[in-house]
Order: sequence, then structure tokens, then C-alpha cells
Amino acid sequence: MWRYIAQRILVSIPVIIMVGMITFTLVYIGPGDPAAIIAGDEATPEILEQIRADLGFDRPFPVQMGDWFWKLLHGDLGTSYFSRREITELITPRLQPTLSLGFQVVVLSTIIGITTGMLAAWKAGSRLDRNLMVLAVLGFATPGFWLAFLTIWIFAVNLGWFPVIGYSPIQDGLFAHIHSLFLPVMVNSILASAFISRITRSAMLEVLREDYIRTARAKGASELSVFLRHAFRPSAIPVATVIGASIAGLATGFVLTETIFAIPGLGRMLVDAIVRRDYPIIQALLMVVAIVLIGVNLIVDILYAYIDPRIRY
Amino acid sequence: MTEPLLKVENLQTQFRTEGGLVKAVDDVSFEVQPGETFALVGESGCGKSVTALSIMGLIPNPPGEIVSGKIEFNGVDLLKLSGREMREIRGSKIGMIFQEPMSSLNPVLTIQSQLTEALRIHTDLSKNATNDRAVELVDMVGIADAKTRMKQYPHQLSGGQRQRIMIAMAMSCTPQLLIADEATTALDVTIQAQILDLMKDVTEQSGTALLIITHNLGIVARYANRVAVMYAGQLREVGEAVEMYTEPRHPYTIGLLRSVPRLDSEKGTPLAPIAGEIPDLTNLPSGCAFSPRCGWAVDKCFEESPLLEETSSGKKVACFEHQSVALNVQ
Amino acid sequence: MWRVRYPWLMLLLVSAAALAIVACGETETVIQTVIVTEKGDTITVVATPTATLEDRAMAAVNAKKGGHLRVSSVGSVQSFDPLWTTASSTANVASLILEGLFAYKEDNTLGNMLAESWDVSSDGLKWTFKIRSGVEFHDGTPLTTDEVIGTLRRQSERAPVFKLVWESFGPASFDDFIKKESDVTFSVNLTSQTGLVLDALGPQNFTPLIVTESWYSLPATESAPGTPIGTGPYRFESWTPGDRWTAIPYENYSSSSDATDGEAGAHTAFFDRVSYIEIPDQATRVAALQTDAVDVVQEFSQDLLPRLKEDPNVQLIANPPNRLLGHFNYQIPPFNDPTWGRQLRQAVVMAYDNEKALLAAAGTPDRINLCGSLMKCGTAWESSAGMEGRYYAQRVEDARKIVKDAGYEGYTIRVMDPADRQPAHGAAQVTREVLEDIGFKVDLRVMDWATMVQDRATPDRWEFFHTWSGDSVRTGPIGHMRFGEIQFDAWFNHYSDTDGTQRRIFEELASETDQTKIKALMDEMQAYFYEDAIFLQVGEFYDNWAANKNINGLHGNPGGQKPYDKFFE
Amino acid sequence: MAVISDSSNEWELAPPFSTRLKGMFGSTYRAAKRDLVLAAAISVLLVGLFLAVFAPTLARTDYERTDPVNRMLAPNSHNWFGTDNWGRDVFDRTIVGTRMSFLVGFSVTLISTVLGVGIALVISYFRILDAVMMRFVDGFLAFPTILLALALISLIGPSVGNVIIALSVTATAGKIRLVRGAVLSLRESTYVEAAKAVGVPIPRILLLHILPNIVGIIIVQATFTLASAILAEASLSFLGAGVPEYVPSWGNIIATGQGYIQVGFHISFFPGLFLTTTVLAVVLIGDSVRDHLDPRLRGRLKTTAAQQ
Repeated sequence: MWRYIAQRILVSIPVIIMVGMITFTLVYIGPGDPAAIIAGDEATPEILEQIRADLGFDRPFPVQMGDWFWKLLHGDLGTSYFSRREITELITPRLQPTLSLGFQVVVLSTIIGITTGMLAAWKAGSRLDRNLMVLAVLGFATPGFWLAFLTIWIFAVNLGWFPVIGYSPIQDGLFAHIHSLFLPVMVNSILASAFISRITRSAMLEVLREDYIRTARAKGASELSVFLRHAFRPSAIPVATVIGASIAGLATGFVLTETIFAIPGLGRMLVDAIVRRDYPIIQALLMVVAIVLIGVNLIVDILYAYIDPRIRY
Repeated sequence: MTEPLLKVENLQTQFRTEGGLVKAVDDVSFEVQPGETFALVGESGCGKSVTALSIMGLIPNPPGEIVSGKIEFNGVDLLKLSGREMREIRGSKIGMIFQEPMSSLNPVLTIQSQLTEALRIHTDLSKNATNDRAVELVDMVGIADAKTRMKQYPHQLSGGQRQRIMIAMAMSCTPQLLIADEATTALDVTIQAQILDLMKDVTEQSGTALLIITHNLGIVARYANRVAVMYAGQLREVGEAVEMYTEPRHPYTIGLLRSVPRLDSEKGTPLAPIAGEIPDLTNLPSGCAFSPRCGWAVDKCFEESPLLEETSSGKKVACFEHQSVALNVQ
Repeated sequence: MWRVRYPWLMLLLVSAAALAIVACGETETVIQTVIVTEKGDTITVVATPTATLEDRAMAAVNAKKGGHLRVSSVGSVQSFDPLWTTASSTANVASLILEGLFAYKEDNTLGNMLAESWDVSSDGLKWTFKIRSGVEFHDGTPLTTDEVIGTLRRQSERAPVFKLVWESFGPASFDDFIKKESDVTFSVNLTSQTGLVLDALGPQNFTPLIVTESWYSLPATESAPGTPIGTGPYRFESWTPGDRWTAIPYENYSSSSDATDGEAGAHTAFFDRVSYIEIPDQATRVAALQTDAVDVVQEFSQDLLPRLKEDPNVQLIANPPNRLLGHFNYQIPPFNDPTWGRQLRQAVVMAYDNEKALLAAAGTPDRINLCGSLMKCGTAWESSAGMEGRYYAQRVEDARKIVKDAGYEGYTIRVMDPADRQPAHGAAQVTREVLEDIGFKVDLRVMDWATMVQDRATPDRWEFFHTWSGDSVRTGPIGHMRFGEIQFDAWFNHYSDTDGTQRRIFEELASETDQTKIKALMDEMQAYFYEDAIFLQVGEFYDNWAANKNINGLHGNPGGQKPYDKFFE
Repeated sequence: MAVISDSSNEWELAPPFSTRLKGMFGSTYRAAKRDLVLAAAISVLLVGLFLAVFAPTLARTDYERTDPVNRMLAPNSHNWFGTDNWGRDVFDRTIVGTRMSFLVGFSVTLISTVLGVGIALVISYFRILDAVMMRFVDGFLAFPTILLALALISLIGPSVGNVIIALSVTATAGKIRLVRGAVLSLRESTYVEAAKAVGVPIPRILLLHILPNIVGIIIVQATFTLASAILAEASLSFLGAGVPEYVPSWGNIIATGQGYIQVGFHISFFPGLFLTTTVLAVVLIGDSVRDHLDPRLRGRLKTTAAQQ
């Protein structure tokens, strides 16, 4: 087991390095002279030269990249062009909204997705199954930002049940916090759970065709036990994979929903940085997101081992 | 003869598929006596597994459905039982072993939890008692180091070991009937015999009747008391196992026998595979389903389907020409 | 930067610099400049306060303290250092946390803030200022002249009026110019007389707002890190970048003993907490006000006015008219073309659909005013000189011919389009159409306001952009004109007065006292403005702010609402 | 032993590509005749294609020009979907917006499929190239598509071409991983071994024996790419990283309406409806193509039927 985990971690390292190289190169070859951006309104050629030398922009590409990696290893994500502040300092207060949103969405969408997927598989071919799957396909096809628009229009503008914007931090009370995030959590959960539901259903149906399910039935196991005890865990691997993948999807979803709902999270930070061409922030956030997703994949890999003893040994 | 343990009467099981209606089991009747070993023989796709699943009540519906007939077990018609009542019989009164030992055990559950499941469902034994019983069972099926096996997973066992576990599982509640559906087909030849011997042993010890489902006539000869030969969903010949070898009465049985290499045949005797292929069950030939492949077929065979009739020797045959076949074979 | 040759020209430059602030205003800067010129002509356009001073004083006495004021700020906070940037989001800091030596009173003259009194020597060359004692910074440091002088030193290169006074009337060395006399007094030492000393120390672009050593020891071009520490009624509490920042009353605030008058005098921090909340989307801003998520909203889609008027909990504050402008880049082609530049600029002006642009910027016809005069419309200075055939002429065909003859057909004009600021965003849409109609190609570069402010300082990133300026209170004909941005390469468009006409008119204006002649000169100036097509004058539009009805003390003021002295009723 | 006539078709060489392709379209067509939903989905896509090509000529207004006098009109007999904040007809903008979605969607699908399949086929036979390329692929796939596309566009500037390039990058990486996996597993299969044994050259094996067998996967994946590219384009435009605001694109129009949600619900609603319907149609077609084409699935259905 530990060997397996160690092996998975080792496998992720080259991916992280690759991700770093891609991120750095993108920004390096991108337009815009960072020195000019930093110098601002009153840049003379001498000042520009000075800034370039100070920040090491005059060194060769590999050296700069090495330096960037070295700083990254020490938790130094660089300095924002726009606000001239340490990016780590800018990111820290943005973590709570995004993490809280992410946590709620993952939990909720997993519960909704697995429950409906199992219900559909349980009643495969029934009207319930068909209706659930129509909803799932709809959820898959609906753009999140439009769904967000519709929910705001219905629940915030017209019914006034939820705030249109705003984020109430956890410190200000858990209820207010959940209330302020309710719509974005719902929108993202509906979309993510559609995907999870579809996969759960097909994975369950696949497993239900397996011989060992027949064996379980031959032992006199009840349908419920067959379903929960025998079929669920083996089908959990594709489900875990898709939950992992839906977290990657959430990264995208949050960029959109945080913008729409004005939640001061990492997603909106990225959009702001892109509008302002604040490349160090773009670079840092891409890197952070990629590392988080690689971490998620690692967790999913470890879950595989937990779910399936064949992988464990 | 005593009251039969299992009495299948005019069983008809059908499947609705995209290609049309498949009569997988068509009017099949046979009896299994307590403690006896009964074999159901036929090529793949002839309906023998469906017969077994029909007895177990495990026909997936849809697309499958038992259209008519009776399956009496201890005098009770299983087809009339509720799902709950049927579950009480499955695993406790009737055990079943399947063809694929590789895939018939749940890969994510420990041997112990799978072995004890039937006991937990059907008995009131304590957890410790079921665990002890599981160890006993594993010992019984001849796997060494039973205690450590309990915590292992199926993929850590060999194919033969897994099939032993399957037997242990099926026998855990000491059923009255054990159905072995091609239980040895997927195993190495050397292991096949061990597994069959084991099945025979454990069933004999507990007085359990054994219903062997196989395409392998060699197995039948050695282990079965009585045999039923099945072709295209119908029984073609039913009788004592020994007679089946010495006095086959159906051309299909003969064909099957001839296609099997035998140690007692003279060297150089060529095998004679049955010509042609198994017919499409959705589109059976008119008349006797075997007629297109049959060397004895007469005109009538292409028009009418023969029924299973009792012959003078007490066995049953479904062939218009069984008498001439009998003469020929002698 | 500019060179100063004639003393009287300095006045013009001062006003120009001051106007640069206001013109690029767009509320980017909150500073209002009042220049009392030698001629003393004053035309004051004062936003009418909703209540008289006495009323407000009475109300303040009865005011309940407390509550959390939430202001929806426009734009994202880039820096908390108003000594480094003029962004309006940063200027909010100044209004709460930092204080300068002087501030504007209701009558647009300077009143004391941190300065308590001053003396002028008989020769008029040594000005001695006494600062208020007992004032402390939010970190407990007592205010001394060290902080004042340090701050002035940091701002000496950037604060335009200060710089001008120092360069033209002061000694070469800063240490000779500003001298510490004691912990509470310092002196300004001149080499020749000027009446601009108070203005040099007072509100301007990059106002010297007094900060502690950690900030004033930084170079002027470097944004101060960390959070602001000042002497104001509120102190900084917390900041969530991209979301909000919050201030709370400073318990040891030492208020001026002068009566509250405009932004000067005594201040009271009535609110328990003041937050500036960033809401990038304007629909959301208004929804936030209506659902009581914020209390004050600036800059929102005026389409929502009817909805807000119906809302009994909302008060609307009408602002004085804004003037919508468009700027050419004089540093790169095509508008700097030595032979065709002027005609190409004229082409844009003559083809322009001003009404459409104003509508796109402001919404409905009742909120626009097709005003082509450089002087404020509706005042005595309003003029139509030079407008004939140029302002709102829509001569697309003529313009197209010019572009074609100049050989710039199909040339790509990069128009900066700040999508988060409706007036400039709307105008940019119409500009694209006009420029395309007359034969250019257009690259509409969508960005946010903060980026545009950054980019317009880099000449090779754009050819055209729109701004608008809130008309704030100014005095004098020069102060009244919007010539800040065209003065001598001083502003972002780097306009250069190629044939010297500008300069000549300015010189004459500076020495003229006859009102009729001034008017004539103004007309000449405007005629020349249209002749040279210095920038695109689109017209005037009106907008509103909206606020929670129970906030007392808000009034129309494009410079921004100061949260002190206001309170929840 | 008795004869088991369970013929394994592993030894059969794959049928010619054209036959398989014909079979696919044939079966899809037959399925569409039976399946109302599929028929509807195909019709939606065809209508979309028609609009993408002809909408600019069908439009009755100058949909890129502002007309502030007629701003924010509610849907009426002339402006069926109302007008937006600058008085542009939302119906015209919406139908013309189809063009952007389809252009980006189909371009990305085509580019990523051709490149992805090509690269995957080539690298599957060059071990070192494969190792290097796959690290790149892993790297690119570690980023969420839209985030990487956003970053790319912020670097290379917003335009249709750049949107297509940005979205093709990750789509291609995904295709390479998928196709390479399929090629590697097929390479081990008996019929490819057999072909190799009789000396068929590698490019020929790739094109004649391997490619036809992964066509099913590729087509199913392509429908998925199409759906996600259309969604991604809309998301990018919505965030302002797509085509300029005046050029109609569903994402653009929705973004415009977002700012007027209290008074201009119609602006965002209709293009969103178009977008959802289109993506839904593509997803449904993809599902049904998969059900009808996926040999694995089809095989399974057959074997289960046979077992029973």
C-alpha cells in the first residue's frame, strides 16, 4: 500500500515539473515587457534596464526558469504586476471562499450524483431512470454561467430568497456563510452531479452484469444487499475517477460562478488577473490549480487502492 | 423411487432480444432425486444454464421470463414463491457454483465476508460462529492455511482455489441441492478432476443432490447417476449415465460421443465432429431442431418436432427414428 | 516634464496640472483644485449641498453613532498608497485614513486640517506653518514635523503644484526649501514671491497626505507595501484583496477644533465600520443596494433608475454633468502624422455621432446634453466657436475622403474599451462604428479600467480612448477649461502644441483682465481647439448615485463621498 | 471434448474502413428513423449548421452596430428577442452567434482529431518520442481546459483564431492520450501480430488495421469534443476572452445581458437557450452514436443475449 502511494507520488513529480515548465514558458514567451509594466507611467530606458537587472529578466531563459522553480519550492509565487504585492499574500484571503465552495460542491454533488445514479441503476429502464437520465444529460449540456444567470434571476432578483452577491465569511456565522454561497453551490453541484450520476448509473449497470453479482444472488442475498454491498464498491472506481475529473471541472466552474456571484475567491482573482494581464498571478494560479488537481488525482489513485484490493497489492 | 427432490415440469423460459424471441428453454421436464448426481449435457447455448438459472430464480427479467411450467422443490413450486421466500431457499436449500471462478467472486470483498454471507443470511449464528464455520469450510474444501485465507481477496488465490471457495460457499448452509454450472470448464484439466472429486465428496457426505451442468461427456460418465441431453432448448434424451454411453438413442447424443476423444478407442480412429453449427435460437429450423445436422433425418423430421418419449428400456428419447438409431449403433 | 520660463505662465501650468487631475478625473482622483488667479475672475459651479451647514451641524449633534457603512467601490484596489497612484479606489483611503495639511472648505477655499496656523514673513519669502499638536498616527506615533517634511520630500517630484513652486520660486535644495523649525513648526523658504504656497501643500494630484516613516522613506515611484497608517478619523482594519477593505473609527482621533466645513475642520467618525466592497458587475451593484448588501452605489447602469426610484429605501443623488471625451495618441501614427495628423483628427471629430455615443454612455435622451463648448454649457463662457461643421456634423463621406487621401485606409486603430466603466465603454462602441465608417480598421481592446489607466501611460499600446470627467468646482477661465490634457506634453496623450498658437493664447489670457477680451480669447482658443482637433469633445451626460435612504449627509459630488460626518438616521 | 463453435474473430482482419464507415452512418440513420429524440437532435444540429452559414444574410438588422435609441426593448413583434443595452436586435445576434459556436466547435474538433490521431499514431511507434510527447500531454492535461485557454488567450490576444488555437491545445492533448492508449492495446492484438508476421509495413498496419478499429472511439470522442468546445467558446466569450463584444457570440450576448438582469432578462435568456439546445443535441447524438457504434458495447449486448 505505502509502496503504491509512494509510486503514485513519484509519478506525479514529472507531471508537476512539466506543468511548471509549460506555465513558465507560456508567460515567458508572452507579449508585454514585465519591466515596462512594473515601471509604470514614468519609465525611462534606464529605469527599465535597472528593473530588468534587479528582477533578473536579463538572464538566459533556463536560468530564469530554474530560479522560478527554486522560488516556487520555497513557496514564493512572485509579485503581482498590478498590486506589487506578494502573490502568496494575495492568494491567502482568497482561499477560504473557494475552498468552502469547493468542499460544499464536492460533498453535495457526490451525494446527489451517487444517489440518483444508483436509483437510476436500481430502477434501470423505468420511468424514474429515464427521467433522471434526461436531467443528467440536461445538466451536462447546460452552461454553468447561464444556469447561474437563471438561478439569480429566479431566486435572487425575483424571489429574493438569497443574496445576489456577496460572500459572508465563516467567521461571520456559519448560517450566513452557507446562505451566501447557496446559489453558487447549487449551480455547481447540479452540473457536477449530472456527470457523476451518469457514470454511477453506467458503472453500476456494468457491475450488475458481473458474475459475482449472480453469485451473491445465488447465496440468497437481498437485492438491497446485492446493490450496496456487492455492486457499489466495485463500481466506485469509475465514480471516484469522475469525481476527480469533476473537481477539475469545478476549477473552470468556479472561474465563472465566482465572477457572476462576485465571490472573492481564486477564480475571480484569475479573471481579474487575466483582464489586467497580470502574468505573475496567472502563472501562479495556473500552477496552484494544476498542483491541486494533480493532488486530487493522487487522492483518487489512493482511493482506487482503498476500493480495490487488486490495486493495493 | 422416493419423492423427487426437484421436479421440473414443462419449463419454458424465453428471452426477448433485439433479434426476436428466444426460446432458451422449451418445454423441459426432468426430476432430480435426493442425493443423486444428475447431469445436464449440451453444447453452449443449448439452454442448460438457463434451466439452472430458472431453478434458482435468477433469470434476469427483463429480458428473460419463465413463461410456463413448474419447478417443484420438496414439493413446493418455486415459481409461485415470492422474492423473499425464494431468497430464503437460494443459498440455504439450493447452492450453486458457476463457470468462471475468476469472475464469480467479488474482487473487493474478503474471502471471509463472502464465505460467511450465506450463513449470515440464512442462520442465526453469531459472528464468531460463522467465522469458525467458514474456516471449517475452507478446510473441508482442501485449502491449506484456512485462517490466513480468510483475510485475503480473491485475486490472491489461484483459479482452482477460487473454485474450491465457491464450493465452500455453496455448501456453507448444507443445501439439499447443489447446482454446478460448468463448474470446471475454465480450469486446467488436472484441477478439473480434483474439483469434481471434491464436489462429489462434499455432496455425498452431506447427502446433497448434485446437478451438474456441462458440455463435457467425460465428466458425465464418471460422476453422474443420470443424464439429460439438451439441444436447442429441448431435452433430447434422458437416462442412466451408463446407458447413455452404452446405448445412446438420439443421433445428437451419438454425435456428442463421437466427437469426444476416448482412451478406450483404438488408435487412429478419427474424431467425428458434428457437422454444421448450433442453430440460431431466434430462428429455429422447422421440425426437429437437430434435423439439419442429423444423419438419420427423414422427411418427417423436417416438418414435425418429436416429443420426449419413454422407450422400452425406461429411458426417454425425442427422436422419430430412435429405433433405427438404436439398431445402427448396436 | 515641462520647463518653466515665465512666472505668470506658471499659474497656467498650475491650473493645467490641476486640471490634468480633474480631466483624467473620471473620478480617478477626488481632488478639487481651486486656484485664485491674479485676475480673480471666479465662476464657481458648486454642487448644491442637500442641506445647509447649520442643518448638517444640527443633524450631526443628533446623530446616532454606529452602523456599518458599506460602499460599493468602483474598480479594484491596486495599492493603498494615494501618494503613489491617483486611482479612485485608492483615493478612498485618503478620504478615511490619511489627512493632509489642508482641505477644501464648502466655499472652495483651503481650510486647515493638520496645519493649525501659518505666518508669512514681511518679504513674503518665508512661510512658517504650525501643525496641530496632540495628533497621533494610528500606530500611536505622535505627529511631528518630521513626518510632514518626510512626506513632502517623497511627494516633491510628483505633486505638481508643490513641484512647480519649489522649482520656480524656491531654492535648489529641498533642505533649503523646507526647513524644520521645531517639532510643531516648519518653514517654506522661497527665493521669490508666489501666492501658491498653500496650494503647494494642499490637495492636488498626489496630495501630500502625511504618513509615517515606513512610507515616506520610500521612493515616490514605489508603491508602499502593507496597509495605510494615517491620522484620519478612521483607521485601517482589514483587507481582502479583490473583495473589500474595511476601516473602523480610530479611538484616539484628534479632531480639528475648527468647525466642520466641507472637507476641512472637525470630523466625526459616526459609523462603527466602513467597508469598500468591490462589485465588478453593475447590475449586481444595484441588486446589492436593493437587497441591503451595500449602502452606497456609484456608477451603475442608469437603466435601473426607474427601479431605484420606486424603491422607498433608496435615495438618488444627482451628480453635476460629466463631460465625455475622446483622446488621440500624439506619439504614434496615424494621429501624429506630420502632414495628415490634424486632418485625420478632424476627420474623426467631423464624422462623429455624438448623440449616439452619449446615449450609449448614459442611456436615455433625458440624461444627455449635446454640448460642444469647451466651457461649461449654460455658463457665460459657453461658446460655439469653431463648432460649425465639426461638432456633431456626421460628415462621414468627407472624413472618409480624408482618411483615404492620407493613405490610412484600413489602418488599424486600437481603441481601449474599459468594459467595467459604462460611459467609456458605451462611447467606445460608437467610436468603433464611426472609425470603421470612415475607413479605419478597429481593434477594440476590451480591458478593465485599471488596465486602461496603466496602458494609456504606454504610448505604443493604443491610438484612441475615451474618458469622462466629473465637473468639479473650479475657478477662473483657465481653471474652467479643460485644457489640462493638452498642455505641453503633460498628459497621457502627449499633445504637443506644434505651431505655438496654444501657447500664445495662454500667454495673452494670463495677462488679460478685460472680461470681453477674455471671452474673445476663449472663443479663439475654442476655435483653435476645433481647428487642431486636439481631442474629441463628445458632450455632457448626467448620472446618479444611489444610496440607502437612511444615510444623512450625502450630496452630489463627483469627487467621492467622504464617509466621515455622515451617519445613519 | 465437444466442439465449441465459439469462433473467435480475433483472427479475422478488420473489414475495410469504408464499409465500417458506411455501416456507422447507416446504423445511425436507421437509429434516427426509430428514435424520435435522435432525429430531433440531428435536426437541431442541421438547423444550427444552416444558421451558421446563412444567418448573416437572414439577419434583418445591422447586428454589430449600436442603436441606442432602441435600447433595452422587451421582445416585441419586430425584435422577437428584444434588443440589448445598445439597441442591437437580440434575435439577429443570437442566430448569427450560431456561426461563432459552430465555427469554433467544428474547427477545434477537426484540428484536435486530425492532430491528435496523427500524433498518437506516429508516437506509438517511436518509444522515445512517445515518452517525451506523453510528458507534454500529461502536463497540458493537468490544467483545466478553460483555465489554460484563458491564460493562452490573455497572452496571444482575443480573436476567433486564438480561441480555436487555445481550445485545440488541450483537446489535442486529450485525443493523443485516448488514441495512443487504444493504439497500444490494439497493437498487442492477435490480428495486428498476424499482419506483422506476414510482413505488412508499419504505416500500412497503422492505417489499415489499427485506424479503422479506433474510428468508433474517435467519432464518439469527437462528439464530446464538439460539445465541450462549444461550451468552452461560450464560456470564454462570456468572460470576455473571446471575440470582441460587438461580434455576436452566444457567450458574449449572455455576458451583456448579465449586466441587465433586473431589466433585460431576455438578452441572456435566448442565446442561453440556443446554446443549451445545441450542446444537448450534440451530447444526445454522441450518446446514440456511442450506443450504436461502440463495438465493445455492441459485442457485450450480443454476448449477454447469447449467454442467456
